[in-house]
Amino acid sequence: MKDIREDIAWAKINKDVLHSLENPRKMFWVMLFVAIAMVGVGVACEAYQYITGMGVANMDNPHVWGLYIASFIFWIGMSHSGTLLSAILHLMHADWRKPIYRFAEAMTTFSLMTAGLFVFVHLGRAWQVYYAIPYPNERGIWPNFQSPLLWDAMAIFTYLSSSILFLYVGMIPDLAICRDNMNPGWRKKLYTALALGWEGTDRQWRNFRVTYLTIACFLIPLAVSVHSIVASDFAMSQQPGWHITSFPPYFVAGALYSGCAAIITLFIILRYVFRFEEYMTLPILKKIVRLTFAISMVWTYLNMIEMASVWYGHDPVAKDTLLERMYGPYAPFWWSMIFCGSIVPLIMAFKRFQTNIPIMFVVSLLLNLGMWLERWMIVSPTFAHGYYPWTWDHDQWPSFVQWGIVFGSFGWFTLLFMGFCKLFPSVSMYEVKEMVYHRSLATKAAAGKLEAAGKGAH
Amino acid sequence: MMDSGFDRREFLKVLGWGGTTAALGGCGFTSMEDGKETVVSYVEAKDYMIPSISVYFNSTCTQCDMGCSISGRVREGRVLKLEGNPESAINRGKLCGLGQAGVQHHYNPDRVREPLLRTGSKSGETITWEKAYALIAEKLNGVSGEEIAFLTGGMSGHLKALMGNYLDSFGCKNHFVYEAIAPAVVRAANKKSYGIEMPRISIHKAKVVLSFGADFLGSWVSPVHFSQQYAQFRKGVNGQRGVLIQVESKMTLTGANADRWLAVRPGTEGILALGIINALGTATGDIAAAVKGYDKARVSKDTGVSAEQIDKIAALLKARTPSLVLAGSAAEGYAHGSQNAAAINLLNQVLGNVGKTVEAAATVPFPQMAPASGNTAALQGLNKGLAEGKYKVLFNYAANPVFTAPAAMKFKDNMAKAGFKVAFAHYLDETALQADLVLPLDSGLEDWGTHVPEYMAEGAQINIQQPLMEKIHANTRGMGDILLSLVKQRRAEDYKKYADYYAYLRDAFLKNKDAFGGKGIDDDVFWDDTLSKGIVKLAGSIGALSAKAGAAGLTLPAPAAIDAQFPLQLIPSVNHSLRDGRNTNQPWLQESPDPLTTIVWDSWVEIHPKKAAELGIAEGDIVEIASKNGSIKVQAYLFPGIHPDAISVPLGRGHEAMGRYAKGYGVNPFQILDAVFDKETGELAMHETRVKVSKTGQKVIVVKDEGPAGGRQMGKKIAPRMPTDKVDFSKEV
Amino acid sequence: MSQRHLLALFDNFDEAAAAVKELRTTSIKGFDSNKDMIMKSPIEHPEIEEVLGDKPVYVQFFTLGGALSGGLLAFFLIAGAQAVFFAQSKGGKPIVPFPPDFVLTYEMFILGGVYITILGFLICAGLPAKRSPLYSAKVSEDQIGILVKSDEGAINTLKAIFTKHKALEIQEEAGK
Amino acid sequence: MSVTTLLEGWSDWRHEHPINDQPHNPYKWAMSIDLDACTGCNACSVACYAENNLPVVGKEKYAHGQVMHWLRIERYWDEDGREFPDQGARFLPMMCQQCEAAPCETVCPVGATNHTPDGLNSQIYNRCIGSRYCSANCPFKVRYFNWYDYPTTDNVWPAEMNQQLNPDVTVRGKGVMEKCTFCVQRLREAESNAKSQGRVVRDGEVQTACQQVCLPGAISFGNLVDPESKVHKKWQAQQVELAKDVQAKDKEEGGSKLRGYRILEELRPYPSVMYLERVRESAI
Repeated sequence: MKDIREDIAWAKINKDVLHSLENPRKMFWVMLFVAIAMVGVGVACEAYQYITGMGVANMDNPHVWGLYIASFIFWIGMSHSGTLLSAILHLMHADWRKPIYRFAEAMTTFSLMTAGLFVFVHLGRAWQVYYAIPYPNERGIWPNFQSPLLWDAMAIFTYLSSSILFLYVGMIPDLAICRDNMNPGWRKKLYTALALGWEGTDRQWRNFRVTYLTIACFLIPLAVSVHSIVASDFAMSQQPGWHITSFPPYFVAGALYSGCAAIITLFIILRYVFRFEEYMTLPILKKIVRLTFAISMVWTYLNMIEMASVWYGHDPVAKDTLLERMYGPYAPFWWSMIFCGSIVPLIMAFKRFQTNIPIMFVVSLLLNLGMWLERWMIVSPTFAHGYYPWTWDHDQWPSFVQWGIVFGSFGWFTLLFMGFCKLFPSVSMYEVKEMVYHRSLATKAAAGKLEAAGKGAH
Repeated sequence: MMDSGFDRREFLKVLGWGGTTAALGGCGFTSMEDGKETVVSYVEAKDYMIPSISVYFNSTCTQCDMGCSISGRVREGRVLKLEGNPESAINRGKLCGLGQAGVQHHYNPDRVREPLLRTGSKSGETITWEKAYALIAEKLNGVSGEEIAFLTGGMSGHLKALMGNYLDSFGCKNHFVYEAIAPAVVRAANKKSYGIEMPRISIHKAKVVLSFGADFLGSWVSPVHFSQQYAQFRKGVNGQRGVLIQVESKMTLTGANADRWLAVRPGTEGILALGIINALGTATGDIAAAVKGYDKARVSKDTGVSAEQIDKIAALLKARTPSLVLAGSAAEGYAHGSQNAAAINLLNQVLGNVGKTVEAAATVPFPQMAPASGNTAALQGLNKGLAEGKYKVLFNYAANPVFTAPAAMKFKDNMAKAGFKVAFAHYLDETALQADLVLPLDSGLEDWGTHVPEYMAEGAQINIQQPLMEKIHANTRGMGDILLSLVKQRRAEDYKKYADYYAYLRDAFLKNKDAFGGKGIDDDVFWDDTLSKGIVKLAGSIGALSAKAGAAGLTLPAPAAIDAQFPLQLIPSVNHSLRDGRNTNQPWLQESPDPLTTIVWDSWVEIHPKKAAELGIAEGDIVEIASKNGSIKVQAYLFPGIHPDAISVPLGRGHEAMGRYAKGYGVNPFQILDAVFDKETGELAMHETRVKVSKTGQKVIVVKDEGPAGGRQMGKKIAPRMPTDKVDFSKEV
Repeated sequence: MSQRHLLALFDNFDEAAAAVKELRTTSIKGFDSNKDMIMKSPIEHPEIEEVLGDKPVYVQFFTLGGALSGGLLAFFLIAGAQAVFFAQSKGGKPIVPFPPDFVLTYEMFILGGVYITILGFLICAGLPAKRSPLYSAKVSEDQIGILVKSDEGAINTLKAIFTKHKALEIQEEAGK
Repeated sequence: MSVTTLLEGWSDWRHEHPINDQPHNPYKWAMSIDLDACTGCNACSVACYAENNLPVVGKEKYAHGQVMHWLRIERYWDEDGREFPDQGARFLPMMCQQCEAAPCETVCPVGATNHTPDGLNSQIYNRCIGSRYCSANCPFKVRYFNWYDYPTTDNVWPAEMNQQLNPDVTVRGKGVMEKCTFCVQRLREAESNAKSQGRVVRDGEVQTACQQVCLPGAISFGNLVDPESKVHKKWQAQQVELAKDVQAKDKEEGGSKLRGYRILEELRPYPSVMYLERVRESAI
């Protein structure tokens, strides 16, 4: 199991990564078509719902939220891993993040973009959504800043724009590389424009370093705040099963969890598709898997904390709701959430599986399934079993419209991500170079070779 | 006594369509029928018509026969909402849900709009009124009075008088007044016990009300009036809150509000009554003799009511006087219904309530206007005649026997034997569909009329019915106008001075101006005033009340043994808003949940959970209910408020016609009733049908308002309850 | 007296560093090592940049300003909106409630910080930049380039230094 | 300018309602429902349909729980497992409780539901974007969402039926939340009439539709700050205070002998509807 070579020629790095930007294979187009078809399904369902009314989603009067909100949280959560890898690990100088953080950040951006869609899908009058935007308007009415939903909007806007900027800034040196190596064409023009005339001068690098670090510092609290605000949509409400103080950390943990799982999935896919074995090496996979395992245990713990706090909270209603999840109509989903979220990750504890690609692939998918279920189990049971017994509903089952739109959202994400991978280097070239460079320096020093041998001649 | 804090100033706006308004009819004043937005051209608007200001017209509710006075809110010439008229002693400004839905009868999209000749094509061809009248004249030509039959629902007032005159013009005696669910047996029993059919009862004066299946809060006699008495009864006189004990086999709305609800074995109400007389031990003479046999042991064995419960009741009745004992539909619905009712009335008499809480009612001094109250014996009579093919021409008005008559009576087939069938109808209901000629009627809010309520609350009153707005459909006619035209066919001379029914009414009123307290008032003033009041209050004459009917000939059969083949008693329950199904096509009523089961838009069968467990039936199972005379398939609802040996299916649903809101919703239990009749009165014994229940294997989700918690509060203080000894009413306002 | 550019490419980073050091130490007429020398590299070399002498970075001041103004703007915008326009009275809460406003203030604090930092970066790093007269794609691959500008006279001295330090290639701006 | 206005009115902007708040003046509309009088006859519910243009959704949508009745009659049974409910059922008319501190208000992202000066919990249909958060946070679940565009749905208001619609009340389109308004159209009319005559609304001058039809007169409605009003007297007699989450009388030994209570009071929504407990005879 070999890690990334220190003596790898930098030219090769450029060549390999740029290779991933070249004209795609047929499989790409097939995938792309599938993705577009999925989006089509979603769009069709949304159109139907938009015209006919939310009723076709088969929500009912006590039970006013459904899969849209659940998926919204899911996608928001997914976005957190990018920040984790690029920001947190960057501050920790964990150099193994370097080959993989780029696509993680892309994932962050795109899952945020997907989550954003669900806001519109969920609204009863999506065409009036601008009422929720705080701008001086002729109506003289401002949105209600007390509503956690508005905090959401604000937080997500901040997060989305910041992570786009972060992604872009981090990509500038690589864009310059693309510019330098592209034969003339629209792509070259594009990269030239985006590279902003970067030439890697000392001045540029100096400011670049500081900026990158600063934004990383901002992103960490931001990411945490984003998901704790999403959590407060529920924790700030009065409903049993939602009004729980442990929700914000619980949500954040869940977010990182699903994010890491998604990274593993994409890691494996990219590694295979772009033949990035050189860079996305097994030791790196092992590290993420271990990280994911750790987080999964944190999540499990918080899950238990929630139950414990409810249990000792002496609120019969909250208790009732909790039991309803375990034994009520939602029981099958709740238990499969526990299975996927807390049992499956145990596999990751075993060395021999940590680098077993097929198994990790399946596991990562299961984890994400579990995380999606978790979000659903947070939203729905409370409605089905709230404070007021008279209105408990018996048969709220999401209609094909809800399922269709959720399905479509995955297509949408895939679409964006595939586009990105073909347009921008999904592995950060300059940072891989830094990585191997510093490693080589380290080994040299260790070997005590004092004569400045430079780096492997070629 | 009620808080009718309704703003008086509103009532300055209350108007009657004055003499001038009579002209409105023809002059194309309304453009409603060609669907234009402007109902009234404001160029020539009447002075009371101010845009955006509501005016109120007083009239009478025609949703049922209780005769509540309504006051319709009219804006821009459209009636929007019906309120109660505070001046009426009957409803005192209140109006039940059924009454509220009157506007949906008026605006109903499925009303008949043109005269239809239905011979030949099933859909029927549209004809003109002239043609229709000519046709009737032709068919009546050379037909003797005996060969004509007129079937109507309950009738009163001038319409009844005019009707009488019309029938007299043939020397026809065959006026059958039919009501599918009427307290006919109780009327007869009352006649015997008290000397009058419908005495005034004063729930609010009683300290204890013992009701044997009289659903006086839901559907019995005059619920709107009784509900208000009930409210006062609960407040009680000097803080002594009234106690309600309800004895019945299936919990009615009244039972649901009782302090003690006793599930009695079906048909043994009378036995319990005698048992209580026995337990009181105050009876003397033949009464004492009659009840001697009814000791607690036997009574509680027969009725299933525990001995100590009987004692408690007796004790309470002794301790708190006056009390009031009521005999209702649950008691009368058996072959021995009359005896049940008699026994129950006897209890009243023993308790000395007669004259205290049961009083003589005032009656209108015009016998020809007095209500002809319907019953089922009448239908039986008509049916026999039809079966024998006695009638060449059959008129039908305000009755739907094809829907409400038990299939066992074969009414539909017998009706076909009549040569020519005319139906005066608002909708194409089951009966109208069998008619050869269907004549479209004005809605209750478009028509003129007078009504004399059967139950007189205080003093005597005649209710005026006047149009609340212009006709919606140009080609509908008022029943009065139709009758008038028909009478003219016979006696043109006597009636030619009446241009229309309005003229007839006005004239009739002015003739008796003095009697109506209009002595020396100018005609127009008096008339307009009468119309704007909507009620004419009369001195009326108080009938004599007798309280010495003994126990003579009072024999009660022992409870029927369980029939092995048909083990269960079918109780067709009367829903307070759907009743016999004439209002089922009003969506508000379809969607307003049944108070006890909260089920909407469908029928159901109520089964006691214990019984259901025996039969392996769960909520939502489609079960087949089979009697000797047919079967129905309906969803099951587990209902604790019913005797385990009985099941109950609500009446009113299961229409096969009558428009989009009624057709195809639920089942019609009338169809499977056994044709068993009360021995004395010949009334259909509604509760005498025995059935068996079997699962069909299908299952549905019951459409109801109640959630899966099924009326449990899960330990929350949502609808708590206190025993009287824990409450201090004196502190209350 | 006209000036010209030279670009020397090194694949040995230590040599490059040495070259830079020499250029800075030896004083050549018509060449100011502080102004006239730019180093271009495929990755950032803190250690080599040291020898270029300390060049301060000002981005963080933008960050500070951005964050503060963002936060203040947020609070006054929101509180103002709540108080000045149609007051939305919420039972149980004041018209201007602190906790929610603080949440939003916090978000805007970050938003302002990030945006202005980026702005600062572009300004400080002089991006978008005009392309310099001499450039080689190599510097974005695996070689360090040193771009110098000097008078005609100094050109040869500089060349000598570069070649001494094993410059792979020396590009020369076409003479005028 | 915003800053100055902000600072000038600071104390106004900072007081909390209903606690440490000047009471509503001159109006605070409130209700009192006597459950001992209520017979569960549903007349109120139908009257509400008639007055407020509520759509009849039909069997299928009702089955999906998409019914729109603003005022529903709930029927509860005793839970002690007796064979028969031999003390009858318990009926409870449940409509929007017009909470003083309504959980629905704070969460609406666009401020479509607010607390009015006369103590109502108002719903602005035009402002609503249908996030449905208010319903999610309503403990009583008395908010109803327009899942479909009922005015254009078949057989909701077909020709002729639509002529019954009350011109004083908006017909709601799809995607907005709605709920009981205490018949605000009647209140506003009465308030402005009174104002034009330079007085306040007299007790009994204005009635809600449900109160008007209630056969046993179980519903009383009026101005809570008017000491002469029936509602005020009832609340006072029952010792139920609007701005308390625990009533003093409930702390009394063995409980007070009073029937007044408010549902889910402990959640601190401060409901404006007081119920009087149902009573059953202990002698029988």
